Amino acid sequence: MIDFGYTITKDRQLDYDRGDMRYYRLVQSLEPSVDVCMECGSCTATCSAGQFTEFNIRKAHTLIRRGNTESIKAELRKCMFCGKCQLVCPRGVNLRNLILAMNRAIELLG
Amino acid sequence: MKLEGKRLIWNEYQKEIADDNYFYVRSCVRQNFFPAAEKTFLRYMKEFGKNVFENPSHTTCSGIGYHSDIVPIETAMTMVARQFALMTESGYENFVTSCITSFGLYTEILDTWHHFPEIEEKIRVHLRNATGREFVKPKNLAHASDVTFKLRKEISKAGKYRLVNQNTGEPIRVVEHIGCHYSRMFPSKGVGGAEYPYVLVGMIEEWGGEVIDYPERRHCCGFGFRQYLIKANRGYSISASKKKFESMKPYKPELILTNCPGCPMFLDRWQYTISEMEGITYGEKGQGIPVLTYEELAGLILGYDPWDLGLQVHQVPVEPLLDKIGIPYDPERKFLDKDENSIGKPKSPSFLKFY
Amino acid sequence: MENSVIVIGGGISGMTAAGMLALQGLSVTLLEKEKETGGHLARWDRLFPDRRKASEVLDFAREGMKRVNLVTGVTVTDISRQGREFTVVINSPIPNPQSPTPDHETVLKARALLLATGFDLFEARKKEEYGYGIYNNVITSADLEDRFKLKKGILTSEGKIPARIGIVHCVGSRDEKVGNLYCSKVCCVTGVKQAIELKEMLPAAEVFNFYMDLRMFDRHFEELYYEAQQKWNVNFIRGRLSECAENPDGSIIVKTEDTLTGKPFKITVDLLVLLTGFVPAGSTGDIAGMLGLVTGTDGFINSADSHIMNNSTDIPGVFVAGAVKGPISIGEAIADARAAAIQLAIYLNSPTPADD
Amino acid sequence: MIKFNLFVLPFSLGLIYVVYSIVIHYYRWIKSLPAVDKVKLANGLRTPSKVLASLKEIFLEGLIHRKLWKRNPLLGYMHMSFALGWFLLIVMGNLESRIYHGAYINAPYYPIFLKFFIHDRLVLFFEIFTVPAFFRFIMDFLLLFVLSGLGLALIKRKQSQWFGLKRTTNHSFFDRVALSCLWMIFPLRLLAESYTAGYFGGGGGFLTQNLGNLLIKISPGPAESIAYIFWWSYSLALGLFFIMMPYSRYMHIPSELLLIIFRHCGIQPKKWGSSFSDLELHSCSRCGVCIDACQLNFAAGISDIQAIYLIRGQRDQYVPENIAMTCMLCGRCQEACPVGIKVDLLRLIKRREIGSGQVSDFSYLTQSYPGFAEVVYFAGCMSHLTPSIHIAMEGIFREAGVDYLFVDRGGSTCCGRPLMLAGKDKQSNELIEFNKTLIRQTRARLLVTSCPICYKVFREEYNLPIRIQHHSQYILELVREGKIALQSQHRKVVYHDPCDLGRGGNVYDAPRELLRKISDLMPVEKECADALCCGGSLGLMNTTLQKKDEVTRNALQFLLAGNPDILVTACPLCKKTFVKHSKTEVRDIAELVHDAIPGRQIRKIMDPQKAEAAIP
Repeated sequence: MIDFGYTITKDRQLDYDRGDMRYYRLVQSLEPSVDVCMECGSCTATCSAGQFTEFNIRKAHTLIRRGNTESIKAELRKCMFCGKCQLVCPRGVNLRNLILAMNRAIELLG
Repeated sequence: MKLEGKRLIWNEYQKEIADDNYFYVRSCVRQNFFPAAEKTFLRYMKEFGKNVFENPSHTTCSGIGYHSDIVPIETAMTMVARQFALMTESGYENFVTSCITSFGLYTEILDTWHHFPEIEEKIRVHLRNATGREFVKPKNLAHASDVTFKLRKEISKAGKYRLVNQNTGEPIRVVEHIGCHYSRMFPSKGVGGAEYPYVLVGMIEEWGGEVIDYPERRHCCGFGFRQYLIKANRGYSISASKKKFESMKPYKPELILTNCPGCPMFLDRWQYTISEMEGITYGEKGQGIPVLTYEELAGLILGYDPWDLGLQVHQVPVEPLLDKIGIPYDPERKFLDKDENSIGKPKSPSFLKFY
Repeated sequence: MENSVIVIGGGISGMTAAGMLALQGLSVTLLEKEKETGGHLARWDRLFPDRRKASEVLDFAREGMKRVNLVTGVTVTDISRQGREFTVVINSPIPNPQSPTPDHETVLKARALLLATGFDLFEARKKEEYGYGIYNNVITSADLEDRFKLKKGILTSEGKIPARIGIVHCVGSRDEKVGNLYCSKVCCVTGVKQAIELKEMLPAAEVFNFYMDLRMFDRHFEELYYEAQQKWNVNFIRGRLSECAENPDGSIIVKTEDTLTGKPFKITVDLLVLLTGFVPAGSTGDIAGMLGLVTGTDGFINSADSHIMNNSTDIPGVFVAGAVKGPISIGEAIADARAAAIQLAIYLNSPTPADD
Repeated sequence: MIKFNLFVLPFSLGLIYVVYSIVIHYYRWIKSLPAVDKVKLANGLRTPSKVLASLKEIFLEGLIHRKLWKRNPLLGYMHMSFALGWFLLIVMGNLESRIYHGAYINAPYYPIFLKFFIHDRLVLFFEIFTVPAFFRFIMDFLLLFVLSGLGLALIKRKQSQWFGLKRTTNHSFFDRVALSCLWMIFPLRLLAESYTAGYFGGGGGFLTQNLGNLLIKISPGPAESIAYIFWWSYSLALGLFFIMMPYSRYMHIPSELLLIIFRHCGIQPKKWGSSFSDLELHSCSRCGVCIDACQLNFAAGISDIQAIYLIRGQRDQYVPENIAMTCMLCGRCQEACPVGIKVDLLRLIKRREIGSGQVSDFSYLTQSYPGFAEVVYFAGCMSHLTPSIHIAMEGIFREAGVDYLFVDRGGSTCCGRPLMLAGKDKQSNELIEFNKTLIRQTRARLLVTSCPICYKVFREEYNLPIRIQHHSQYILELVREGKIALQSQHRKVVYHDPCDLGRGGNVYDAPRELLRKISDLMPVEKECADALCCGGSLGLMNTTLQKKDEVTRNALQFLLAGNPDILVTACPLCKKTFVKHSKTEVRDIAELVHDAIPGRQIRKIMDPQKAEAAIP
């Protein structure tokens, strides 16, 4: 292999066809209320962890939904689990269990 | 795929192309990239009895600098105005460019002047002050591929070969790649519009090939000016090309046909670079997918000697394609110049089969 | 003659208004360019949000038209106004002509006109990059509704049961590139309705709605969206379709941005449904021209006042109802047509102004 | 002379098996105790007072079933008749057998099947005062006592509400087999003894003799053979029961004895589980009291996750995740458990097993200088969603002239308890350490929090060297010290005990005393230790919002039954949960106190400078 002094960048595109949907299916079975999220972002706005660091629970769960779990594995560790998100969610998504389920899926599926 | 649907669109984007008496302007870079392409254009134009004139005072249109954010638009316009003045002085009114970016820039400037005549006036003053020249705007502006498109039937008729695999009788599967600056900015200025450009499709169909419509057809070849010109950005350039190769791969293309200076260069050379960086090759048997300009292909169809067309400077070997079509060539002469002196043999790549 | 009204357009608005006017004892003639009344409603299988049968609504409207003089298959070629009287010329003889003219034209007289020429569906071919008419598996929402109506199942052009279906919102709406800045209003809920119907028919299929906003403006619409998510597991991707491409197997590659994650998004679908929006009907412009009516920049007719006079026009005796004024749902069209009928009746009953 | 018959074998083998099994269990439980607990046990067993107290409790709880009597007399009697009746049958049977057998050591089966081996002649009425007849009477009486319990048990299957139980346990296979055996033992004994007494024309007491005579008359047949069959059946039932015992809920009988001793020796359950917890698992009698106590059952219709099912699952080495995770951890079942098992802790141990595999990363937290103050106020995450609470608290601090610091004004770092409730104790340590450092830096002498969730974890896990108070306690202290004067608004209020403050923190009186000063406090049906959870619990991991809403609405029915003007609570989460469904105004106790400061409103208007200062 020759080093030309530049590299072929990885595509930023979310390729759903190549997405790994096992995570989301497991999350969905563990916490079905995830389906009704309408992506309003109130969870992220109130997030305790989000006040101290970049942690976007709405986006993180959406990425799992799109089959892109790799990028958020480390992210999900930032959650303090306080439950404020769940209290503000207008669609009644059980967010704490959702985070638990996402972590569980990552634990089980690697 | 419904072809009739495409035809409906192609019908909507008809373009007027002058019949004869062309003022031809060359590209800055093509003579280095694929030196025989423009020569071949002039050759078959002459054979078809067309009058093509070149003015030795012609310079760069400055499009490459303009798109690299080095040359301001007013400077570019004044440069372009000078080219028009050369045309006017030579007594021509049909302007034909060899370069897609030039074509795009000329189109853009003519459109700007159309909407803002005061700018045109200002540029006339600039040109007058700088060179003392005056110009008349061209009556017809076309790209050399438009002109070749117009001649496609004549070429087919006069041609010795067709884009058909002589062993199987199947048409050669061709990917067409249009330069971004051809019709994307002004769809009505390109044959077939921006979404389904017909300029190369028309040639391929006419010459017997089969056009492949693959998902990343619209994607840029990756040149992108600053993406290539700045070495640190070259990763973007090669990634864009790779995206295209990956996308066309399932369709098993046998040829990539282009009409832009940069595209054949990058689609050809990056195949080698990708192979050296990642060990991946495209095309049959690791030989890569040959990339040709429309002039080179027209030359092949017309039976010109492949080595006269400069095909030896292609990174991806063209011999497998020549074999398929049944075009004879002398392997011994591949690396000889016009005086039969050796021009040296390149080193064989690690992965891409070269010879 | 004294109390005659001509309603132009036999869609749901025109039918409803004509029926209402006839009930009030007016002599009503309804002109329709097609062979049948019903307009776009006749193409619908089921209506949002409750998925009741469209034919029921249509039957109701037809029932109300018993006393209406219905003339179908005709085109209005000229309209002129003399005081409080209108002369309408149509291009083909009617069965019982009052004054037949030799060149197959019929002249009708009326005291008032009601324009209910409605809308046309946006020509999806104009969005070339979406490949309608080029890629076999790109269809419009109206095509899908036709298939629902035929009840022959949903198959791809290759005869396969689609495993993944995309539904694209805002095709021809909110898009300056096709000259339509406005929102067509009902496509969002239609997309959600059709997504649910597709899931009902093909439970194993994945359905993706590509939207920019979900404008669930009316009662029960938001609940329908909720149902689509919760019960039917329909996926909603926020991002406008940028371009499509066709795979060798006929499936469609869809490219959008997933604006919710800020990344370009690519997905292969077996069937792509384009939710085509409203554009003013071709005849609206013609008739507006004959009457000298004002249309907005969007081509829809401007009413005299958008709040308090929205069934009247600047021309006395000319009224408008339904989608001729812009995108509108079936329920709203019916209510608007009834309001227009009352406005028109009041106008006919009022004494003639001295200066007119 | 050794009396023996083949039919005693099933019983004897069963007995050997069960004794062996119990010994093994005892040995394991004691052996695997943590070292510190072993020392406690050894010391305890050498302390007569502790041994006596254990014996007393064993007697009261194991035999008399005092707690069940308190709960429902019928239930108490039923359990007592089985436990005490059977116990006395064994004791008396042994004594009786000694009359006929002089040896010091009898074969264990001998007293059990005594009537098979001994056939006294018919006892005359006047002989009742002889020793054998006394035993005959007493044994029959005890048998009748046990049978009366059995009768009640049968009735309970159909009419559990008579026993104060709304819902009975859904038993496992082993439990059903053991239960069937248990129910058969005493009727079979009755039949065996009766047939024998009838056949031999003597040897029975008032019950067995008369019944025997009757049976012989009704079905003369081969009475000896029939009797022999019943003796076999009786022995088989006993033997099978003993063999089933270690695998069924009846293991609770020997387990509970040891548990009582452990407790009296001061052995505590451990956070990550120990053999004490294993012993607790085996001590559950699966009576089903926890099912009734559970709001998820009676308010939301979720009846398969209660403590009993968790414990049974734990014993069987398999607990479905949803059983561990579906629980509000409100502590009501724990409060009601007649065996006193620390159920919530058992559930948390299970959650810790599940949650331990996951990691957290709080490296983004950075300390900043918080400042100094006498009192540090930690509102808690939830209070930021109910700002009226911390606004009221700040008003009170200022009114009392306290030097305070609102340490999480800009947003809280979570106290760590929510993570612990999800079984992520290890992960929560990082948050605890962070907050500890933050609080220590303030050099405050007192930590006041508005959130009972924080309060509980501050007290139990933080090991802070300063006092920790919930704001209800703190405000009461301010009032007592005369730092704030309050004026009752005389509005009818009810008080809702937040789980973590009441059952979790044992704070029941302070808020009530405070409320009496500023309002007319009304009683509610379920309060203090019996108080209901609001339904918003952070302990409940995986239930739908709809189910939670059902719990909330049900709790509100109890709380608002007396039509109060205001529903007062002392927890931001309870407040936020109730507000959704309550038509009655819901307020935090701090808000009510703030309003009861005389002239607060007027001063606000009169003194613009102060009013400005009052705006946080």
